[in-house]
Amino acid sequence: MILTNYVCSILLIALGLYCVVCKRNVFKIVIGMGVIDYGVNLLIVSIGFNPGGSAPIFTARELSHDMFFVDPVPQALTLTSIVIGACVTAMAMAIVIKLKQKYGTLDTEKIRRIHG
Amino acid sequence: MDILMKALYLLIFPGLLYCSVAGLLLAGIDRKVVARMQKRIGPPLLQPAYDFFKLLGKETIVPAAAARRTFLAAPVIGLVSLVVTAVLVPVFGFSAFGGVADVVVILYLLTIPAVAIIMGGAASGSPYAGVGISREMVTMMAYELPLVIVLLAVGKAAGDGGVTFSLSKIVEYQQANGPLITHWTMWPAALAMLLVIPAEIGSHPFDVAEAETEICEGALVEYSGAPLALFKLSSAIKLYIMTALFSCLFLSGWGTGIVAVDALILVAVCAVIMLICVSLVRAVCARLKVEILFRFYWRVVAVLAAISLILAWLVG
Amino acid sequence: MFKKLIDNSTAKSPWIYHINAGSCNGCDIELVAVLTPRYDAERFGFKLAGTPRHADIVVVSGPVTSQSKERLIRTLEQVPEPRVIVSLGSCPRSCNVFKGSYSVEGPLDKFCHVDISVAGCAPKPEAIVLGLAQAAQLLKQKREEAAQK
Amino acid sequence: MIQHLPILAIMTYFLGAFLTTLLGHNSKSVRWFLVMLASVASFVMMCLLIKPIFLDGGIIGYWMGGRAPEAGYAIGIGLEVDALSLFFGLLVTFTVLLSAVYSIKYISRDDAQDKYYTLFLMLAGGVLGLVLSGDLFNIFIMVEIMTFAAVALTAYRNWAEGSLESAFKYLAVGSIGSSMILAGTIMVYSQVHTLNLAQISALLAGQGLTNTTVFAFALLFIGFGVKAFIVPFHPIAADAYMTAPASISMVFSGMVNKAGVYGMIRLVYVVFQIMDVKSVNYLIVLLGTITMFIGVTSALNQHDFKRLLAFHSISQIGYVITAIGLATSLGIAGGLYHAMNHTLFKGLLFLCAGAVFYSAGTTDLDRLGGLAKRMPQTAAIFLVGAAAISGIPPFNGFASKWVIYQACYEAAAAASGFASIFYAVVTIVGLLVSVMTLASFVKVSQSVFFGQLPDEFDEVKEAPLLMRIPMWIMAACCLLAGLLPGPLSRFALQPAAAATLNIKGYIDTMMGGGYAASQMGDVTPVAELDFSTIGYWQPVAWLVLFVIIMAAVLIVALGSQGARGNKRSTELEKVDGKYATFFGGEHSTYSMVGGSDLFWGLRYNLRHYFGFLSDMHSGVVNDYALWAVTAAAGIILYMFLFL
Repeated sequence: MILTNYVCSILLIALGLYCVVCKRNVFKIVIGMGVIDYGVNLLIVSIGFNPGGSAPIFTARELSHDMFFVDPVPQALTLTSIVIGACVTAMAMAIVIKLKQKYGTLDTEKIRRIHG
Repeated sequence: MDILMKALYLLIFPGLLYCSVAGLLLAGIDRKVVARMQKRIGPPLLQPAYDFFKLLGKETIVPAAAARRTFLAAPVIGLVSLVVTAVLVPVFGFSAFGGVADVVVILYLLTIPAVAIIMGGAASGSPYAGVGISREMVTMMAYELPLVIVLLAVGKAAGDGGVTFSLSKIVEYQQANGPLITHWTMWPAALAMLLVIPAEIGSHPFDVAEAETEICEGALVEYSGAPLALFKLSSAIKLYIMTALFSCLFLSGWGTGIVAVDALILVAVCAVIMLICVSLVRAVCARLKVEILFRFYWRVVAVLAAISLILAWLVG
Repeated sequence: MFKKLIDNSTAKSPWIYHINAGSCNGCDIELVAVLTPRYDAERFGFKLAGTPRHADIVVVSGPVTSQSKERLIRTLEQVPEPRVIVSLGSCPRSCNVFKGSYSVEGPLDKFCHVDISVAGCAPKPEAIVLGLAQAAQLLKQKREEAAQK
Repeated sequence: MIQHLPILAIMTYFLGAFLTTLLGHNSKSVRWFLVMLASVASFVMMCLLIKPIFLDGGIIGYWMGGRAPEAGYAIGIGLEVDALSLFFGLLVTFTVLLSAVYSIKYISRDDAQDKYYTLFLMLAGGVLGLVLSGDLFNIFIMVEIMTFAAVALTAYRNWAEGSLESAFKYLAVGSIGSSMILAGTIMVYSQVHTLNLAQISALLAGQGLTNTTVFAFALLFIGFGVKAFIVPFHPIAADAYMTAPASISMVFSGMVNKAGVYGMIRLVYVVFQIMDVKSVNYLIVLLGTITMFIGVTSALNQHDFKRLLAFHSISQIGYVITAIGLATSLGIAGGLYHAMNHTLFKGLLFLCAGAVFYSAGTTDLDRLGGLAKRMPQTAAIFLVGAAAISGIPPFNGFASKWVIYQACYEAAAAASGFASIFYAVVTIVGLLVSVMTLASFVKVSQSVFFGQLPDEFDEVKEAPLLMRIPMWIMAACCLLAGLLPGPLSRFALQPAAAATLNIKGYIDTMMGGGYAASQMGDVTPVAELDFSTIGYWQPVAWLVLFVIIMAAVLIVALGSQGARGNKRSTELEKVDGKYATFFGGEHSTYSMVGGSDLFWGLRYNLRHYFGFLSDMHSGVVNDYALWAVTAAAGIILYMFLFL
């Protein structure tokens, strides 16, 4: 079951990379970047997952030694990473809007005034 | 006292005075010998010295389009760096700065005179100088690669298993084991070095940068008077330094122990090396084109040097 | 002593810049002949310079044509002091056979002071060597005169 | 008090960024005051750390909120400052300070300045946080903040040609790198269940290499490689450095790519301690060598001042990476020394480019020329920078390059068989790259500062004083760092190199005494760097030489006459006769060898190679991403095959 998660996350990352490498539309590249992020996030959550564990929401008083829950650290990491990913996507979108205004196109083959 | 000694080294021996005299003498010999090879009588031996002093007495014109300070400072910087190099190159057993001369330092110092010419030329604002700079730079990149490999090969051969960057260690090794030229592995490197020398000093088949018949002396086109004299002196000193470097890398390891005698012998040795690699080549060759020059150095000379480097590794 | 050294060197190392102001090339060939093994002017220290900035002696051949006049004057000005101007052959002296041509503005001494004039059409190499040797002495003289002032 | 300084230094930047947005919207002076206050305060704080860390050899560990490790597990977020971190921290704060001073004038013509300064301080805080952090995930966050701010700053002048597209490329490829770092982080976490660098280091050393560890290492290595812009992740850097404002380009090459370098050092030496594996050495040295060679040859091909500098930045980082990959104390010290020098001289050169842009409005080498007459100080400063980067003695570039060659060749001598030939070739490439660097700076000086002055730049004025002050400071630092390698190595480089190699103290400081001892092997001794063998480090000789030079310059200057060079070029046209440029007798007119045409002989012979380079930097973001992904795949494959 957890293996499915890993496979999915790898697939997502691969899909995202494919998107960034092969798609000529700037917009799709931004989506690809997002997909890579989600793949990594899925990976993080999966790594923190313990089969059969409960959600790690306790107060210090409730905590005892026989409790079994999933690792809370990766979840916290995922949250942070999602926030960062959202910021990056927002930034990318802002740049894409400006690109469209300035170049009049979203085609990467045409957005290459700097080269050589 | 220390300061006095250092000043003495820099100004008299083996610095400014000695290397100027040696360089001018070598240049004179070169001109005389080439003339004799062409069945001419040739100029007097002291002709380069006459040229130098005459230029000192001429008017110095700074063109209005030139960047004045750079234009005037360039020859001085070139000369000073050469004098420092001359001090660092050992005279057989004797080296002025306590035997810490280093090959890489010399390599870098040797680029400064070329850079000084280039900077001076660039500052003069002449289009001829622009072409000259371009050629000078390409020439420099051409000969620098083989020179680097030669120095490393020698460093390996003289490193006693390891590698040394120190010229004095190289000399010591030769004192113990005989001159490096007697090791067959170093022959290609020696040949490569002999071919590097004429390009480094910009003598005839490789003087694309100063082609006086095509681009009016290239980077030196606007120079006159004292700055030009300094450039001419620099090129004479370079002649001495390059040949002395060759003798230090491949022919040292002996000497009388008396510094004055050694210095004289060194000049003689330099003259012989110069006759082989500069005068002879100069008398019989026509000027190369710059792209051919570049190809020659990277394809032929660099390969020669690399063969030596690999041999040194395999044998040593 | 230093001054004397420079003065003496001045006479021994004259560098030539050659301007062709419309010559028929006869004199130019003779000038080059001077540098060949037979006459070998280099034994006196003569050398052909590539730019007027390096020159001590300017050798002008040819009757000054209207095309070359301006360029000639400009180049002559660019030679640093002390300098000597030598006219080579009959043309810069008198315009020779070209006199009266619509395109000839010479002779040379209309535009500058000529120090030495070597005559002949074309002058013999021996004559050129003599003229140049005199020019070299003149250089030294000019330097000394300038120093006295 | 002293252990609070690192976090305070970071927070000062972030607080400054926040306050600049809040208060600096309308008032210029408030904005400047805040920015200067933040950069000076951080710099001072870093300087205060010099004594306890560099001189006394201490390490400062700091747990946020006082959450010290419990039961042998680090549960809090830690900051840890050892000599290595401090070394980079000093570079960062110094660069930020100078860049802030420079920005005041340089950015004064743009709008939205409060955003500029906000992002600027965020960038600074991100990089400083990265180098001082002791927590792997925190490093990722700081990398993201840094990338975010850097991308935004690249696009800051969105009216400038290409700034938007280069920002987008930077973001696209950079985010691949960031994702790799994140993935690597979490893989490390899956192995050791902690994010604290010190603890990871101790636990991984105990565990040995597993497949997951190797994969994690490869991912993190690639991630930091992207951040350090090694080849083939470099085209984004070239674009970003070129189009960002010069004050930001300086920050990029001064600290953003240093952050990547720092990450690599931390990673390979401290976290994974993998440098005794020969195949990793070879990989890093190979990557470094390729980086320096491709960087410099691409630079030869350029005709834009800042793009050329950008490629040199890449090339110099190649030196640093190479030196670090050698895994000897000499190599590390040389690499750090060169990293520092690179910050100094490349920052200087970018500032010069900025000054040229500020005054002349362009950085196109084919259009510029003769500016030395209008901007003599900038030209002089540029010459210092060019000499330093080309490794001309006595400037700093020479000293550090010398150490690197020495390290390379010693490694060659120590190795045997193929490896020794490999290191020898690396040395040769290094020396050759140095010459090519010199060549391309000759090109710049010929086509920007010397040569003929085109009419359109007649009215150009010298850069304002506020821009020249940081330039002069950096120029002075270039000279000082070159003349005083002894004290520098004793007080900064050796402690940093020692900190890199001796990680017991690093672990114990964070995890409590004796924690490392259970896991770690012996301490690696750091050899004393001996600069005396360089041969020219003789102060007395230099003094004498200096006197001689001064005398000679005086003599030459007194003996010369000539027209003063400060005429307008239209007047120069009128200068005729004696002081005109010799033009074969013609009236002199404007005629120059174009900057991109200056190395014809070289370019002709290597035309196929240069063609390949042109194709490589195609400008299409897909291609750049493809380069990155391919290289990443290659590196991962290499790691699995040879580790």
